[in-house]
Amino acid sequence: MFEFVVGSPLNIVLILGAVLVAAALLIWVERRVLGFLNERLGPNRVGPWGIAQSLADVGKLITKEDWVPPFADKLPFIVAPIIVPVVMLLSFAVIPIAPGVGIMDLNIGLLWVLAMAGLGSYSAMLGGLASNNKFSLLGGLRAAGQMISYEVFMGISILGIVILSDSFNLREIVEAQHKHGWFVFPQFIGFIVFVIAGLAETKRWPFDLAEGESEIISGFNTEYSGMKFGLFFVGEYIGMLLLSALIPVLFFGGWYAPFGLELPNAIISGIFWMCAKTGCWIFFFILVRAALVRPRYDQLMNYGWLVMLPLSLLNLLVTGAVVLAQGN
Amino acid sequence: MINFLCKQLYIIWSQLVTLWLVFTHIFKKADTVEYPDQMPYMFPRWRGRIILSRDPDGEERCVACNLCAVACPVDCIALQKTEDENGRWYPEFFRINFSRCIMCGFCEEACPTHAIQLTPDFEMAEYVRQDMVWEKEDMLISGTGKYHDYNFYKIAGKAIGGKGKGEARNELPPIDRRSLLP
Amino acid sequence: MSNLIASTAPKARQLTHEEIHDIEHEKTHYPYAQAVGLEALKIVQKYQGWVSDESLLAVAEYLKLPPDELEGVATFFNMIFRRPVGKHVILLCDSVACWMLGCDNLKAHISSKLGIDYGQTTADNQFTLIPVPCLGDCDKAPTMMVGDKTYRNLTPARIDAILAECKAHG
Amino acid sequence: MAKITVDGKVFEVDPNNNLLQELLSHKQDLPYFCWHPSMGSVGSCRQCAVIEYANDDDQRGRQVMACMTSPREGARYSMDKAHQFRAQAIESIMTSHPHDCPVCEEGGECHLQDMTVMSGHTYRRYDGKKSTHNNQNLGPFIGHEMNRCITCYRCVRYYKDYAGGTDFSVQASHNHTYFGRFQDGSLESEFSGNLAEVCPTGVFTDKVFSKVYSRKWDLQSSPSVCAACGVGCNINPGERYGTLRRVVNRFNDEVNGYFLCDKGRFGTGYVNSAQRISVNMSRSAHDARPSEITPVDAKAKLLAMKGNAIGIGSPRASLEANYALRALVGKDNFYAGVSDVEFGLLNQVIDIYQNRPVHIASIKDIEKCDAILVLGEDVTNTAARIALALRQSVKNIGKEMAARIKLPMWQDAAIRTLAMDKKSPLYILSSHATRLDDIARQVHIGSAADSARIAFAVAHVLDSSAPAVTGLSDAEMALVNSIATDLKAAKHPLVVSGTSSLEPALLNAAANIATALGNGDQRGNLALCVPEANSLGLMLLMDGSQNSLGKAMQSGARQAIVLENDLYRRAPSATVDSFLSGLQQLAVLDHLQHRTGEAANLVLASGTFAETTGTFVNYEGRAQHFYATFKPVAAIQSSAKWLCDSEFGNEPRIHILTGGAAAILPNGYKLQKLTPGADWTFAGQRAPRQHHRYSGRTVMRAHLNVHEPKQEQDEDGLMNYSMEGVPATKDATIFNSPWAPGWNSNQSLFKFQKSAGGELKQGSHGERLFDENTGAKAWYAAVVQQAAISGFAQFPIYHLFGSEELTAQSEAIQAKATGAYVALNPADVARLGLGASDGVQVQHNGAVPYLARASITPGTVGISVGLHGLNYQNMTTAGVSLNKAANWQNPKDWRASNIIVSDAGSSSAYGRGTQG
Repeated sequence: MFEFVVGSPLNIVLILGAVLVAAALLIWVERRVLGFLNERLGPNRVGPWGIAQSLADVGKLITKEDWVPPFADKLPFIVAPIIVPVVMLLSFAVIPIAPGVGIMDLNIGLLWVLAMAGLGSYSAMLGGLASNNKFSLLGGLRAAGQMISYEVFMGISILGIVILSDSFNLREIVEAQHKHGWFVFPQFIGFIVFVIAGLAETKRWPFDLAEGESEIISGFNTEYSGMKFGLFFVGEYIGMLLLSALIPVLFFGGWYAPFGLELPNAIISGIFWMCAKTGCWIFFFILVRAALVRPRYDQLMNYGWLVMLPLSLLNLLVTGAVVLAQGN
Repeated sequence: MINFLCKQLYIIWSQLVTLWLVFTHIFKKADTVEYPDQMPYMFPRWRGRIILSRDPDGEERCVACNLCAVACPVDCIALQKTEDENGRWYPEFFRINFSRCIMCGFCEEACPTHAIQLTPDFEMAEYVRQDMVWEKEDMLISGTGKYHDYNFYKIAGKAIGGKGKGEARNELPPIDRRSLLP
Repeated sequence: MSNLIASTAPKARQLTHEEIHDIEHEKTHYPYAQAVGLEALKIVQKYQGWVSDESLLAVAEYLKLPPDELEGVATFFNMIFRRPVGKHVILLCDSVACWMLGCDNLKAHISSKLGIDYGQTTADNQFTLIPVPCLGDCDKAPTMMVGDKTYRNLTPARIDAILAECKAHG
Repeated sequence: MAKITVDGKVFEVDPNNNLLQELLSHKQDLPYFCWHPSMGSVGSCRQCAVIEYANDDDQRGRQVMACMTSPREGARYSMDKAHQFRAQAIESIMTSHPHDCPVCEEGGECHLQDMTVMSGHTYRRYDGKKSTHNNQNLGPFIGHEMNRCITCYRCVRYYKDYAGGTDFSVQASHNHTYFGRFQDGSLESEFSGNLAEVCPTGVFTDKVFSKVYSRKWDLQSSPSVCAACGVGCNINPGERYGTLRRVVNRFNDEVNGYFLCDKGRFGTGYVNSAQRISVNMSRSAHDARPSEITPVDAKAKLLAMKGNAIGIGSPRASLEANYALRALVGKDNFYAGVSDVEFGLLNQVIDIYQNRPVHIASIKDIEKCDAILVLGEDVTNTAARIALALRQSVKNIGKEMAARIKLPMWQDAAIRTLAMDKKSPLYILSSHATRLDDIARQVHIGSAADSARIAFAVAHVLDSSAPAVTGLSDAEMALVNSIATDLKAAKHPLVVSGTSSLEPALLNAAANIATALGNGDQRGNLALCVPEANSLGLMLLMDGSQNSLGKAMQSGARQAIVLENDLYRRAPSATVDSFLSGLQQLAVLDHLQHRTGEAANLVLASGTFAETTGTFVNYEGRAQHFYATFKPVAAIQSSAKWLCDSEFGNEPRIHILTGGAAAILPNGYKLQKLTPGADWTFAGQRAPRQHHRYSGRTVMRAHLNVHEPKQEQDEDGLMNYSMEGVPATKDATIFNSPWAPGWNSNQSLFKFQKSAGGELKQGSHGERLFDENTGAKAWYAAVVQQAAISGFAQFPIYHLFGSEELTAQSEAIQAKATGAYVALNPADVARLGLGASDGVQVQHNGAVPYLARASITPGTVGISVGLHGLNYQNMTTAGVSLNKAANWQNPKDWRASNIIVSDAGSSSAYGRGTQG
């Protein structure tokens, strides 16, 4: 029971715990890294290097008044912030971390991730609508439009991998890369589309139009405060973590070490490399946040439907054609 | 079409350059200081907390002329003129509502006697807003502030205690209109 | 019109018979009391040497003029003395012609001899030295006036003689 | 009209006027100091220099002073070309100006500051020694700071030449020039306060204001009307931090013009007095302990008296307050709160104004008059602004002489020299020497009854159909004839009388003379002084009812509401005592505590003129509206609001009450014209009371609570208690503090006048309620009632400072006032055996000090009115017996030095005349 077997309680507890801790820590990491990128220091007052900043934040959020605006729709208003961390955590169930480390070995793992991510858009949508506030409504609409649009290309962009690995199972995709090499090379276009669509899907900078604080205050979560706001916040960071973990799994060989830098123990080596690769992507996303500017909403949509969609379709077409040609 | 593609490529290139440039900043030293562990040097002309100074003789410099009050864009200065038995003007009360003050320094600019001065002290947060209302007693310092030598009444023609007519700078003694001299 | 009860201000003195006589004589020349004011002040000065507050108030009362108005006249004209003067008033010309011909030296001479500056009176109340802008005798500059007499082409030696003469006669 | 070109612009100007005034009329910014619209030109300051070109070819031109130049038809002038000269002129003026603007009361409204900036002298190059002067103590009203003087001579021209003061002059010459008195001492003129406004810089400043000084822009002000006498001068009170700080003149062409008297200017200290009733008190019985009650309870208690109470109105309360009281108690229960004698006299004034073919003279009219008869009224003390106007009217002879030799009217110095001491005829019939005697052609001292008989005789001489008088002496007949001759010869003859001598026959005689002076369409000018700000308004509200105060006291009422009135000043003390003790419930509404208030069960704090909005009717029947300057503490409300029944709505606005009064008053519809309408706005906004530079808004109350309250609301409309809105320059009726860009001083007024010195663009404020009677001449019978006298025959003596109830409570006025006294002829003093420091026991009254005055007829006694220590109402018409007081010590408030009379020292003042 307490062995490293996919789906064992030990796995479940450890992964769940690690993800939550990582998400909380991410809040501090992001602010700190952003600080360095901006030639600032970032939060450094709570604990050594400010590492307990997230704890302080949580403490603050929990002790805040749990306020529901009198004009809001109560039920959806309360449900909305719960959705996003839950579905993001559920997505994590299928992420393969190392051989034998993982919660579920689902044969349609990739579809599961996409399905959960699709559900995540309800969170922003409901939150925005239930708030009964113009800014929230705009934010909610933007979130819905953006997430549903980019879901399409996200799905199409990774179909090339499915073709190449001949499986929806994420473990099998990793194994396939071990065999054929990282999919980032054959699937470069798919990789680019996936990263961009992933950013839009998680509503991260520069695609944070749903919040767009310079125009619509805080978008869908304008009316939220206290721990309800905290849930949105945590959900977003779990989403970022998920994306950062998914990219190595799909394109960078998962837990397998690059350049033969295998550690002695397969599990430790797997966990280490998975974490390292995920960390790199997290850093990349933070860098993007620090560096790039937010596009207009129409630009975002134009870009999605006029560039990303053809690009991903082209990628699928070419991959399919090549695989067919090779197979024959 | 080629142009378009070139342009698109250039845009992508520029985004990557941006990313790179921002990334390089991670290795640079932080510009910020760790206030309050590390107190920054405040320049003497910093526009911080407002004080009322005294002239070199130790008397209140403020003559209650009301110019600071009228110059104040947020109307946060109020005072009332009164005078001592020798005709010297001074404020009966002088009040600044620092919760309204925007530290613009217009009052200092307007002050004809160098009485009101802004100082480098910027640490004036309070838990209770009422505590941001400062009276003359709170603002009056015992020194001359930034301007050490200026003494308005030594220049102004008005007689006050200790300085009669004709005793100000560049003044002739008072004219005797019944004098024998033409 | 006046305050019924006077404060510490000076009180009018009684005019002498000579003064009243002369003023009455002047009154016949002018239609208004106002116009007699200056003449009356000159008369008082003639007899008293100068116009004290008491004298001025006396004239005001006699002519039924406000003292303020008389004071305006008395202080306007430089030759009405509102301060006590010595027996001999030396009016030393200091305008252009006299200045070019060295009235400054003469002034220094008088000052050192009598020990008085402009506007001052000797301790024995004999002399008062006053500058005057012009005596109208520029061709015979430098000039001065002592009492009613004008002295021309002055030199320090001549001044000594004049002062001695005044002292002897006064 | 002449066409001139100034810097290429063509102006139509009046060639009879001077160029400066005409350019100012066209709103050009030409600097000046010495010129004043009321005082003409003397050309001494060299500030209004312009270039005049001889013809179209002239390129150089010559420099002239605009104020001393008559514009020529078609001439070419340049203001710009003389700019450098003006800058140099002001630079030389400024060489010795002390560096003390921050501690100068004039700073911020200083004509010198404005002109210095306008002339372009912005940097002091002179660094030589400055000459200095010692100051004088000029008394409690005016401060003196001679260093600031720029020798424009306006002060001395105003004080001596305009206001007729004698204790002030220009002394010495060149840079020794000094403007002041012979010795330190209080200025004697009753109009000295105007020096502060006339002086273009800070030499003469308002000493009373200086104690509680605020800059002009910090004063919240509103257009108001002086409440201190019946003349109704327009004033502009200024408030800061909840206290009234000062009063300045508000220009009204028809009434006060540019000048106020010192009582009006300095007499408003009572508004801030510590004796103000600032809480509402109630008690169950007269001798019970009073307790403070809320405004709501107070009003409820007051209104509960409706139906049972009589109301006693007030001549110093607004028309609206009196009307509200009348509406509350009903017409039949509404009594006039004036003495019974005054009641008759005021009714008589109204009768004369309504039924006699006379022209009621405004002050502007009075200044135009060229022959005047003053009948038994000591105008300097009862209606001071009229005295100042009379001083102008006697100068009209000079203007006539000037017109004959075609000398322009603005040539002030020249006209004065031309006229020398010639004066238009002014006759005074009075019971004692007055302050106008120095300009009078002849003064007749006699009892009011004597004066009335002489006046009836004058009327008869002027028009033989008027009733004759017999038994006049030859001397009196000679006087009668010379008065009649001068009045008849005059173009604008005027009779001034009033109620103050308490002699009904005098009013009749004045009416007869004015009627007799009528000739065809032209009617004789008549001005009848009334005692208080709203005396006529109150009497008009009586609407013919004969409800005098005496009737009220005999009415047997058990409840009474007394509006702004101390009954002890209106009726004998004993009568008032018995009336008050017969009351079960007495409500008193007033500003200051007094004897009547002390007897009240219910005392309501009512707002003064500075805190309320309303209407006064002045001596000429001119209704004038005044606006509250500031909002008092919550417990104080205007009397009108206290007395408002719910029939005027829950939150009654003042115009509703004005409308009610309008329905009663003759020509009442005119009251509606006094304001542009209660809901008037300009560009959607009301007019602001505060200057656009008003400072300290966010901190004035911050020491009490840092959270700023909502701006005070004025439910009466028209004006805001804030800076919001369009400055009140769009409508004369809400015109408060004049200001124009570059013109911060009161000299900016010309920007709001049709022509410089003339009427305001929006016209004159105030509506005259009496139509000019065009009926046939009618006469009052020449009957003079004379009661048998035992002892001394008394006559009232009034004091500008002290006789009026409210102003007497002002600190500044008290410094110039004195306690009660009697005035006696020196012979009577000797007869009574009075020593220098003895007192006189007055019958029906207490003991008081005495004053020996040569002008008083032996056997008569002048008794001070209104001064503390005597109640004139206690006197009877049957004469008064006087005795030496036992164990006498002069009271502390006896300050004989404050009494300025014109007969001191003169051995005999009978028929004293000055050379004409």
